[in-house]
Amino acid sequence: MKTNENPYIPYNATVEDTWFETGGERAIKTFKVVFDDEEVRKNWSHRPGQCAMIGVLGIGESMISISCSPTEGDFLRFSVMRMGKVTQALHQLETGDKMTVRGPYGNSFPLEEWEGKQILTIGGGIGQAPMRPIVEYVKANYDNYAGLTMIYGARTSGDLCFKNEFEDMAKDKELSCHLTIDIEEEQWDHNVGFVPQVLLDLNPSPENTIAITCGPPIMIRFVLENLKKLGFEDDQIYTTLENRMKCGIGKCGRCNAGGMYVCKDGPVFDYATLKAIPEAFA
Amino acid sequence: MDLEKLRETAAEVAAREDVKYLIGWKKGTYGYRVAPGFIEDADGAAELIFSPLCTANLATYLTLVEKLPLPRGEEPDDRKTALMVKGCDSRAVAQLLVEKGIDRENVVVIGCPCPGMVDPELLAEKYPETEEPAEVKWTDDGFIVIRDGEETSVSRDELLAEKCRLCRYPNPVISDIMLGEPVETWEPAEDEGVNEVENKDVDEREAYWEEQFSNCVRCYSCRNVCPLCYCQDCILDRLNPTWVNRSVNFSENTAFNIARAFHLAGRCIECGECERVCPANIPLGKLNRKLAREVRDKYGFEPGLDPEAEPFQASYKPDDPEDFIL
Amino acid sequence: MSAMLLNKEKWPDFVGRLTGKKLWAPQAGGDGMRFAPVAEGEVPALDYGNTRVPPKQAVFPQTETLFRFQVDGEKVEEPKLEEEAVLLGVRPCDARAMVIVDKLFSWDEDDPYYLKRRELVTLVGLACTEPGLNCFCTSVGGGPASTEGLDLVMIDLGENYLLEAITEKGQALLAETEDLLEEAKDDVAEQKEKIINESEQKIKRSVNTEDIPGGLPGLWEDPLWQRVSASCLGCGTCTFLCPTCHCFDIQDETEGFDSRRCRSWDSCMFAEYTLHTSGHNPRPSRRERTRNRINHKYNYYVDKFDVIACVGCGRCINLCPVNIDIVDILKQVEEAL
Amino acid sequence: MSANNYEPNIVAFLCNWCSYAGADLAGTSRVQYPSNVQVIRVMCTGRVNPLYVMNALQQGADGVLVSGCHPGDCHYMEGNYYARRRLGMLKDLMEFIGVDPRRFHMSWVSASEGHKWKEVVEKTVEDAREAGPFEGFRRRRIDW
Repeated sequence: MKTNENPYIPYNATVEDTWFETGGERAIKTFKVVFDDEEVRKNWSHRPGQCAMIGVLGIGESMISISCSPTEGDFLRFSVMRMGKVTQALHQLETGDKMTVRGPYGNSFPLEEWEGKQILTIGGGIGQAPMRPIVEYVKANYDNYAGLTMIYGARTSGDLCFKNEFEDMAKDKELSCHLTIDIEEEQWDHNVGFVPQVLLDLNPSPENTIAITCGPPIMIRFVLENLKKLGFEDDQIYTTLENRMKCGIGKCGRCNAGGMYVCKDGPVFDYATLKAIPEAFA
Repeated sequence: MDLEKLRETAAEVAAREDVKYLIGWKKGTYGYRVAPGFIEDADGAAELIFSPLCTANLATYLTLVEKLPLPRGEEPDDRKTALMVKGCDSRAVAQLLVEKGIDRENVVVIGCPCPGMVDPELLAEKYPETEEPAEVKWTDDGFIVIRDGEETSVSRDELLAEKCRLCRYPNPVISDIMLGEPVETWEPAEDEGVNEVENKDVDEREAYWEEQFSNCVRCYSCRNVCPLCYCQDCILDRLNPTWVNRSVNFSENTAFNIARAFHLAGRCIECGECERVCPANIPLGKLNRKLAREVRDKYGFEPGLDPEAEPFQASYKPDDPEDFIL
Repeated sequence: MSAMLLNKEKWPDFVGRLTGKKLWAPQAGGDGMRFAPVAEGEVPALDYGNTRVPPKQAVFPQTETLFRFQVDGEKVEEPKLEEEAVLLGVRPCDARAMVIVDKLFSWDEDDPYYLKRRELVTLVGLACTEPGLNCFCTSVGGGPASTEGLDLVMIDLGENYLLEAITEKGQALLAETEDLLEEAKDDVAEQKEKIINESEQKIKRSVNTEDIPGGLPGLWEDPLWQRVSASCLGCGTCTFLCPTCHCFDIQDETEGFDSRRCRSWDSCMFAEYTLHTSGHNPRPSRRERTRNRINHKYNYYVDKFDVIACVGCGRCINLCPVNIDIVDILKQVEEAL
Repeated sequence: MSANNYEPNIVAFLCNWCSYAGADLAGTSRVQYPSNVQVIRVMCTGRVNPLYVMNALQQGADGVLVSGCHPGDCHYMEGNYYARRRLGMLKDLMEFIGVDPRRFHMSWVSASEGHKWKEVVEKTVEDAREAGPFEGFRRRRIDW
């Protein structure tokens, strides 16, 4: 298309591969996307935690987390839940179809700052999407981190995303992976129970650890409560916010939580900052 | 009307255990302005007024209440809402009852017989608004405008609002408490505004409305102020499917205005609020009154009179006119 | 050549000189005064209070096409913005508003559409000699003869307009019309000051805004928000008519094979504005939305750009259907501090 | 397009049980009628939201026709009675805002009335042709 002189004009990209993570009315579909333009592909760089505006021309755009780490290769991954007009249109895309991408937007997880520390990710449902790039990034740089723990839960085993990766994860000796579902199921040999409870049972030491959480608001609330119980300090806890967005560049006005624009000052916030924003948990 | 009596009654109602608050009119922040007042206790009732400036139809607040999810363990507040109504406003309440938009048990209707309101724009044009509070009062045959300590008598015809000239029901059609004696009804004037447009030919009408609708800024105040526009999920907000595009141009503005007017066909109680609040001064009332006139003349139906009636668009008569059918 | 006099009789000639540029001026319409493009050969009169809709639409149109495209994405066409425009008779508050909004549109990432239009526009201001009933510009850092944002300011001296160039664009305009102007005499400065002083005296409404930006965060849960928003209808009048409100919505519109992505003004007072697809709304009621509107203008904007995003034009007060009065709200905020 | 070779674009909403079958009958009986009609089948005229008519005009129709069962014959007992009320109101409103009344018609055509269908279509097309291309509030390509 063209280079990014005009921030409102998206890049064209092609769906290289796509598959369903979950089924049902609110299905989640993952897209592996490659830019059409060689130059864009070369110049594009994103960091774990950032988002991009993806869309279908003629329908519209939505802000979606980039669910892959730049360490994985020259492509982007998005996991999209079928909710509204744009996501419905995205779900109709198949391999080889075109979509548009602009971004990357927002700040990112300060992964360099966290070097030498234990990383603990706590995800729920589609909230695992922004956690996945952290996991992948740390996996690619195990030497720089003291360890990696992942807690991930969903309502049922069918609602878990990225299932095809669990097997490899289980083999990974350096990754401690804890999966959970809300209600007991047959042939499920992982945890059963809500994510905050699993966290409490796991009882990770707060020492030299960074905890990152994302998921439904109610889960985040109890996870934060339990992290405090475990002795985590405010600056050891990170989360990502989301709000309705249109422009992605801090102009259209709607994504503010208090005085912060989620698209520019977020989506990644540490708990200390978040506590000062009155609207953050609204 | 006796203001003392009004305040006394309002204080009694507002103090009732089963009443959440009372909605009435109070003096605004400057000039002629009158603002809706939400009175929660007997003391607050002293603020209330009823004057020819109380044009606002407060029935809109009955359906404007936001039902938010309650914090765990909290009971919903299902106490009643008390509401002061003029004749036209009471028809909105009746129509809401017809549509089951509200529960009769949940409202206390305080009826105020209405001798007719002044037109705020006409008033401000003739007697410019001041920063200091100003007032208008009824006299036997007109109004007194009180501003800057000066009193001016004005004849009724000079300032009477258009909707009041056309009014058929100045006395509340339903009420639990009636304040004062019913006023004598007057012969409704001929609706010149609608006639004028009707008498144009098709092309002139198109040009007329094109000019009007092009001014629309789509602030949706006409929709929001309307006591009978209370859909939780308005078709105009819908994106999937998109009925009316968000872009503001003549085509979409017309679509919006057709949809709004049509959704009020056989429901509009002609309180004139849409026209009053429009920042672009679009004569929206003409659209509604035109439809109301057709409904009255062709189908013999008037909305908002009988709470037990069938809604116009959800009923039919086998002998409805069908002269337009090929 | 900074202060010049233009005889009012020569006003039509002055307007006639501004050919080749799109002219905007306040004009009477069905909806009261509004800024609209001037038809060829027409001479706008300048004796008006203020327009209902602010002139922001000249630089930030209510609906603006971002680009046109074919649905396959192969052909994307951007608008070519190159027509120069002159806005005549802009009130100082509205010009100041543009300066305030500039800060946002050039913050971090530039907004090419807005900034391009700003670059192409020349603002010819008219100082207020008869401020409106609800003007309170002096309370928020402006004034009836503020020149901030203007390229050229005109002051009504009775028989003449006093023209003062503020920027190079204004200078150029004066140079183009030099033969119509007279050099101002020395006593003009005195006359001007007197007029401005008188005008300032006529502004009746005021509020002390000094402590408001710092105080608002502490009033987050104050009952005052419930009180002032109880009667709000949730319409967009206050925001659409506000010269500093700049929020927008982006939508794709397809008509046959013709598609475009466009942005239209949006209002923080609409429920739909922040509504998530899931049905969750972070600002679920009019109380939060009113609070956000005031906070955005008097708190968030001050934090980010060090200026109050309200110019005291009084439009939202004049036209609010239910008498929600921002001066009154600010006074209540003051009291609650 | 010159006035001579202007062919109006008609959108017709036909009820599944009567008018659609009637149009079908016209076809199978080789009744010739103008080809300007784009038929949209709905289950009942009562299902025709008046906004469909508005939307059709917005999107480039020059005329709209709604056709259903005769009163009393509705497959759903009373759908066409509701439609008659609503669309009658709509016709009044459209006329009032300056849409030529010749652009919108409603008719009752039963499954056996292939010939009536032809007449209705001819009348609708003729009227729309007389009224000329609809410019009114049709969506237009915006010049930036």
